[in-house]
Amino acid sequence: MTEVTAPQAPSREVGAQTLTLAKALNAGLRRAMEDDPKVVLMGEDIGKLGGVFRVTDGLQRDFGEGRVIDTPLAESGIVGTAIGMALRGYRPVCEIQFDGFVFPAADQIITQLAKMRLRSLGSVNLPVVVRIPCGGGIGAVEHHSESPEAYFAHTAGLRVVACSNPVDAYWMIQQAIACPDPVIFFEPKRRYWDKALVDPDVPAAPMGDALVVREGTDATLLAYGPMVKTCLEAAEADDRSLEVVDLRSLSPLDTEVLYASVRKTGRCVVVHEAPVFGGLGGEIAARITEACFYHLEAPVLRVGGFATPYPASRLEDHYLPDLDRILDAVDRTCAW
Amino acid sequence: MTEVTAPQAPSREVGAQTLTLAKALNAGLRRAMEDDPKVVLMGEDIGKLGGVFRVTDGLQRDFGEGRVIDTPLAESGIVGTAIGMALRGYRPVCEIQFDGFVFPAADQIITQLAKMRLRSLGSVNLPVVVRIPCGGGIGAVEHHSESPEAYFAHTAGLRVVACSNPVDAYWMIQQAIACPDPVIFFEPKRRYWDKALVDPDVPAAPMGDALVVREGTDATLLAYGPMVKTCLEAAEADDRSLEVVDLRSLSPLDTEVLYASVRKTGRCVVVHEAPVFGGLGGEIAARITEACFYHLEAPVLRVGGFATPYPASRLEDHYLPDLDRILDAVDRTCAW
Amino acid sequence: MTVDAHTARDAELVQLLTPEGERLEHPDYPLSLSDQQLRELYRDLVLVRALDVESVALTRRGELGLWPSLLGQEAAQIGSGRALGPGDMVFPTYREHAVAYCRGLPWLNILRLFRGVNHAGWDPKEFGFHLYTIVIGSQTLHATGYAMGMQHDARTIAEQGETAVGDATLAYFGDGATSQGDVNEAFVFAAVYNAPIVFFCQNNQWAISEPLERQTRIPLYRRAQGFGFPGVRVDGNDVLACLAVTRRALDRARTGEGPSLIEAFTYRMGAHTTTDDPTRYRHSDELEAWKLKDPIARVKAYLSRTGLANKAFFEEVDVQVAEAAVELRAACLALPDPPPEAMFQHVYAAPHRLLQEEQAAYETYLAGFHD
Amino acid sequence: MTVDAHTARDAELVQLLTPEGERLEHPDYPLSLSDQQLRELYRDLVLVRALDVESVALTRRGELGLWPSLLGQEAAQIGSGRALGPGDMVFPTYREHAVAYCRGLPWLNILRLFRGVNHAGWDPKEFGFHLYTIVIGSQTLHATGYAMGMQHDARTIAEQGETAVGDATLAYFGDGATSQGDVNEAFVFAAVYNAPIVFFCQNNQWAISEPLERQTRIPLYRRAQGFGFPGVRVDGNDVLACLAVTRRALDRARTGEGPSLIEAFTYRMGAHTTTDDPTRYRHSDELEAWKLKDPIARVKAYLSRTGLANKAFFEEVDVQVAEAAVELRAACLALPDPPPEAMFQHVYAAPHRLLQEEQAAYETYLAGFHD
Ligand SMILES: Cc1ncc(C[n+]2csc(CCOP(=O)(O)OP(=O)(O)O)c2C)c(N)n1
Ligand SMILES: Cc1ncc(C[n+]2csc(CCOP(=O)(O)OP(=O)(O)O)c2C)c(N)n1
Ligand SMILES: [Mg+2]
Ligand SMILES: [Mg+2]
Repeated sequence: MTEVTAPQAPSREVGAQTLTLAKALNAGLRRAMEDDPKVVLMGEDIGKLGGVFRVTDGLQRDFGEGRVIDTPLAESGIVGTAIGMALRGYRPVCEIQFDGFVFPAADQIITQLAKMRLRSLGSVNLPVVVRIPCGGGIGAVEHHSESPEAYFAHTAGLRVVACSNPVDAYWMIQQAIACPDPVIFFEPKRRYWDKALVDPDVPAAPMGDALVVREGTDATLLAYGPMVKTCLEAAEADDRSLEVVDLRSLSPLDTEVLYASVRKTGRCVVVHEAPVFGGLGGEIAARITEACFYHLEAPVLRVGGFATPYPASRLEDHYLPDLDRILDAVDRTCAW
Repeated sequence: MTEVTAPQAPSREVGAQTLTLAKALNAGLRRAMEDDPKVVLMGEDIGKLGGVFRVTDGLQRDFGEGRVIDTPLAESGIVGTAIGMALRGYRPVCEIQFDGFVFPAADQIITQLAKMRLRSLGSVNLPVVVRIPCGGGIGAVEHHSESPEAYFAHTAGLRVVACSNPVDAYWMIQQAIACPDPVIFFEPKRRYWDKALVDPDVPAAPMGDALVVREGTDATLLAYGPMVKTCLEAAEADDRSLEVVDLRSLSPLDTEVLYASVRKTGRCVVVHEAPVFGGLGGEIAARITEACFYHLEAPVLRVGGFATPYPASRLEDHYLPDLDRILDAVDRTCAW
Repeated sequence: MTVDAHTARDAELVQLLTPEGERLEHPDYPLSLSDQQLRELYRDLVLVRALDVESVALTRRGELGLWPSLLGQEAAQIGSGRALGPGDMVFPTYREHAVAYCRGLPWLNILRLFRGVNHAGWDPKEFGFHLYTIVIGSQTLHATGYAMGMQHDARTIAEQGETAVGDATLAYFGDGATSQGDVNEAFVFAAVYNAPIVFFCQNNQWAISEPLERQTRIPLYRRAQGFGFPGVRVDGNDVLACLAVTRRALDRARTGEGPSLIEAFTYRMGAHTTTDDPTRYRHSDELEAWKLKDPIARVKAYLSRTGLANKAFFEEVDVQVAEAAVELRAACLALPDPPPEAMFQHVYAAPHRLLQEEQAAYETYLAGFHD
Repeated sequence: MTVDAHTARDAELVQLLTPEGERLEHPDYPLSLSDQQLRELYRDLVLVRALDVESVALTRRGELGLWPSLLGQEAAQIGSGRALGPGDMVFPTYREHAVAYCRGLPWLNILRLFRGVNHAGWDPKEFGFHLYTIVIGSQTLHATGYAMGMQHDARTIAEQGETAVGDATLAYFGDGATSQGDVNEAFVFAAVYNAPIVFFCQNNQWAISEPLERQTRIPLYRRAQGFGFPGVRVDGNDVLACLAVTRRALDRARTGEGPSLIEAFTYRMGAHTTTDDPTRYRHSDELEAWKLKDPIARVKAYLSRTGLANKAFFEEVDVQVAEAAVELRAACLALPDPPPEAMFQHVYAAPHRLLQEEQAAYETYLAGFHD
């Protein structure tokens, strides 16, 4: 990544700019911090280093060590103290360095962050955002390529979202921070370097909304995070008319958008990197089947990871859903 | 629970005996410990106290503190050191005191226990069993009534099973201990006091097998753990001919048995206590729909917990699937 | 039962009132209380014990699902609780009923939790007393984060040229909790940021059935040394010592001297909770020995011997607490069950598509019964 | 960068060989090595540095995905690694390449991991060297459990009237890792069970970009005090001191004296890994200061000055290590990629219905391309 000098933009002053997804997140965080002095960032190496993906680049320099907090190396500690900060009136945004390192914080997330509002009968809000760079495809070592969204989607009390492009990254991170509920925020790490024009004056849709990102009539591809781009590419490469929906919110799902698409096309393939077994695809398929039973020409098919831990990087191209595997599923659903 | 004096039985000498589910587990653990000196138990309060549910009652007295290890109060420590013991050739059986306390161990389970064999290319086996009393219905405080099976079922590298009755409890715990792979073993805590005749000479089916526990032709009820009994009661109470299948193994699923039942009945309801959203029911529904698409008269329906944390105990009767809610789903699938 | 290093007559044990009711001075912990204050401490101790006993009785009657009794730990809790200032924030476990009382939280709120009406349900901000935390140790991180927030607030105020009031957090936990990763991470964070927090460990010698030696082989207060902040062991059955030691630790926190650890050496006189059966794992002689160190008897002895209180006072207190217990019982019995729709409330602050849908479906389902 | 309490010239720092190559004696850590042994230590140090440098080079060429260099930590690793006996078991992080070398693990195995051919893949039992563990701190619990198993084995053997060989585990971790809950839980378990384990913390002053003061405000070796076992700080750039201190700690473990903590005070001379850019967060003067404490230069100076080795020896070593590096490179380049079906292997020991099904489906899918 190239270095930029402040202002990192887009701020309202600078106007639209072409940004990578990582820079768009950086700009979104910056804007949220400018707008609300209670927003603080917490995590490992997010200060001088700016995070291993440079998402927080320059923010400690500009907002100080009190608001961009390099923490001890302990994920449970990060989320646990963030909860405490939130109880004191702050809006902490935690960075988990890589997907596979969120599990030491699982207890604080699942048992405390998700459940404290109910425990307090609504007297306490926990506006904490947990940012997790997720997914594979960058040739990394173990634990650096996982997709743990299903764990959090199954955890009532959390909201789970995933951005797929720079514009959504810029807006959704701000929406997540503004949200009074805890939000698990997935960032598609292999898309950090994708670029798009981000306009600080043209808000994106609310983070809770699913969006049809490509219209089509023959089958629906449902995806989120890193797989949206892969699905769009697959749709482009195919002769059939494929509709692509970006879920954006994984919990809750914006089901009406999904149902409308599937009722139109009659066929649906859900794509995610996480293992198919027990993944979000099952939930989506079950819901769509129930809601659109008589519209379905074929069962909802799923393309995703195998029932193995994420493999060594020299195998990841076989493991990750790609154009061929997605279109193979489309073939199968169309031939049903 | 009433006290018993040794031998706790059934041992091979004593023959068939009527046992509660808790006592059956105790007997199964005892037999496994007798059969293999490498079997050790680890957990909080499992020694003199015999565990809060008395599942390990008398075992420390009979096998010593070296094999029934009262541990410090730290779940990550329990599972983490159990992994180390397994690497040294032991077969540890960890007790997590209550479902809600498994999350501090989530990292060791998901990242280490599940993935170490692959990491070692098969040179290391981790025959560790993690016993988790699960589910609600006992009027307990927060964190004591949860059903976290979906988290582990989605974790490749683990096997996940749930027993529903004393006979299975007795045999499946021994099978889990004998298994060379890590097993997450769910025990339906509100069924701990259910009784059945357990014969130490008549082995149950392998823990990987699903069993049709009640035959029927109009619709299939799929359940596991505590909900099996509830489904059986619902089936008894209903005029229709309902088939009930006890999944027993949650990961992997014994799908052929499920498919065969659904192909016969054409209708299916999956029942679990865990929240429906992102729960195992979605996976099961998606798989069945794909495998039995043309046999289904209606979409697979799901009955389970709501998208909330487990509620306070004065609300749990509303939250937990019961006969009415299950039969309501049967009504709906039959009316589709 | 407990390891050698853990006898209560440790040279390092801070004590201001002996079990016999004799007043000691300690160079580091001067304490001067008015006669009235001393009597009020006695009243506090007797009252919380009575309400605790009543709560156990309510459980036996089936009115509560479970009750974790504070019996034996009254002094540790009243002493530390009375050291708090209004701006301080407490993070309790599930046993700090007497601290709750000090913070003005009506006891009935705690009964609601253990009756299963809700999971806690009070407003932490209103009382400066956070929700009960059942998962062992988790709250120590919340407390540390809260203290970091206080520190940040103070810095922000100072930057604006104003003087910040020094507030602090007080985090409670048990001896068993010291084994949890979270508690040690809390020590790390608190030390690194020099957060205004006091870690208050009630070492009641037992974590359910496990004696202290399953958690540590040295006195727990020394854990703090390993993280670079002071640790002190106080006689947890001595309300004066607990007050003085907590005050001093809070003062340190307030004035920027950072975290400290207090180990209140006490004893769980009852079962772990009403569902526990301690005869399975501990000897009655241990209990007998600790009876001689009762936290209330020594205050009564002191007040009597010094003439600070007379029979009439003691009787008045007894009557008062008996009334309070009766009132509590009546209020408990009158507690209504929550309606089914309560299930769907308060999970999220903002509207939630799925939950709304589920609630609607459930209402339709319920309505079906009326048809 | 580092906090005051962390200067290397701590009075409590154990040192047997100064940066200038001067041999010191320490009353607690007598060490007598043959000339040959001393020369071999030098050879070890030079060799592992060369292989490490080669591994960095391979990464720059795109042959490895990433490499965590041990540059600067050779003495800490060779010293401790050479203290081990054949029955001991090592639990490494991801940076203990020199310890792996001491245990006889071919360096190529480590390259496989960082090339992405597999996730580690060696047999821990064969080498007495567990798999690399990337998640910070987790392995300390495995090591503790393994030590508990050793202890149990020894007791079982003793019960059978035989004499057990005293084996021990050696758990490596970094300064950053000391903040993790798991590491502190490992301390708790090890202390409570008096397990035969040595905790070896390589304090290289940095956890990626975070300096030591983000993890602790006191020297790390003192953490052990809080848990009731001894902690010692050793000059981590002094191979002799690391050897002597580790030997003694292992001996303690072997003879039933329980756990201990060693803080090897050293410095990460390179980037955290090849993908890191330390210029963003640390000053070069720190690096310059540490260059003067190089772990290899001092041994060379000592061997030269005392005449234990001559120019020919040093040249011979240089030739040998250059050859080893060339060999390593060739072997790395020859590493084949795993075939797709490797994905499905080794996840489970027993047959797994779902995985078999998925593999079959995938093979059908692949076969489709040939049609
Ligand atoms: C993470 C977790 N594990 C287990 C439990 C079950 N449990 C409840 S209380 C308790 C013992 C706690 O002992 P201690 O910390 O000494 O507190 P005390 O109950 O003595 O006040 C245990 C094991 C729990 N609540 N949380
Ligand atoms: C649980 C966890 N969180 C974060 C990381 C990312 N990470 C890898 S190495 C590292 C720093 C480790 O520092 P230290 O323990 O001092 O070891 P060193 O790398 O200096 O040898 C971090 C944060 C990780 N591997 N595991
Ligand atoms: Mg206790
Ligand atoms: Mg380091």
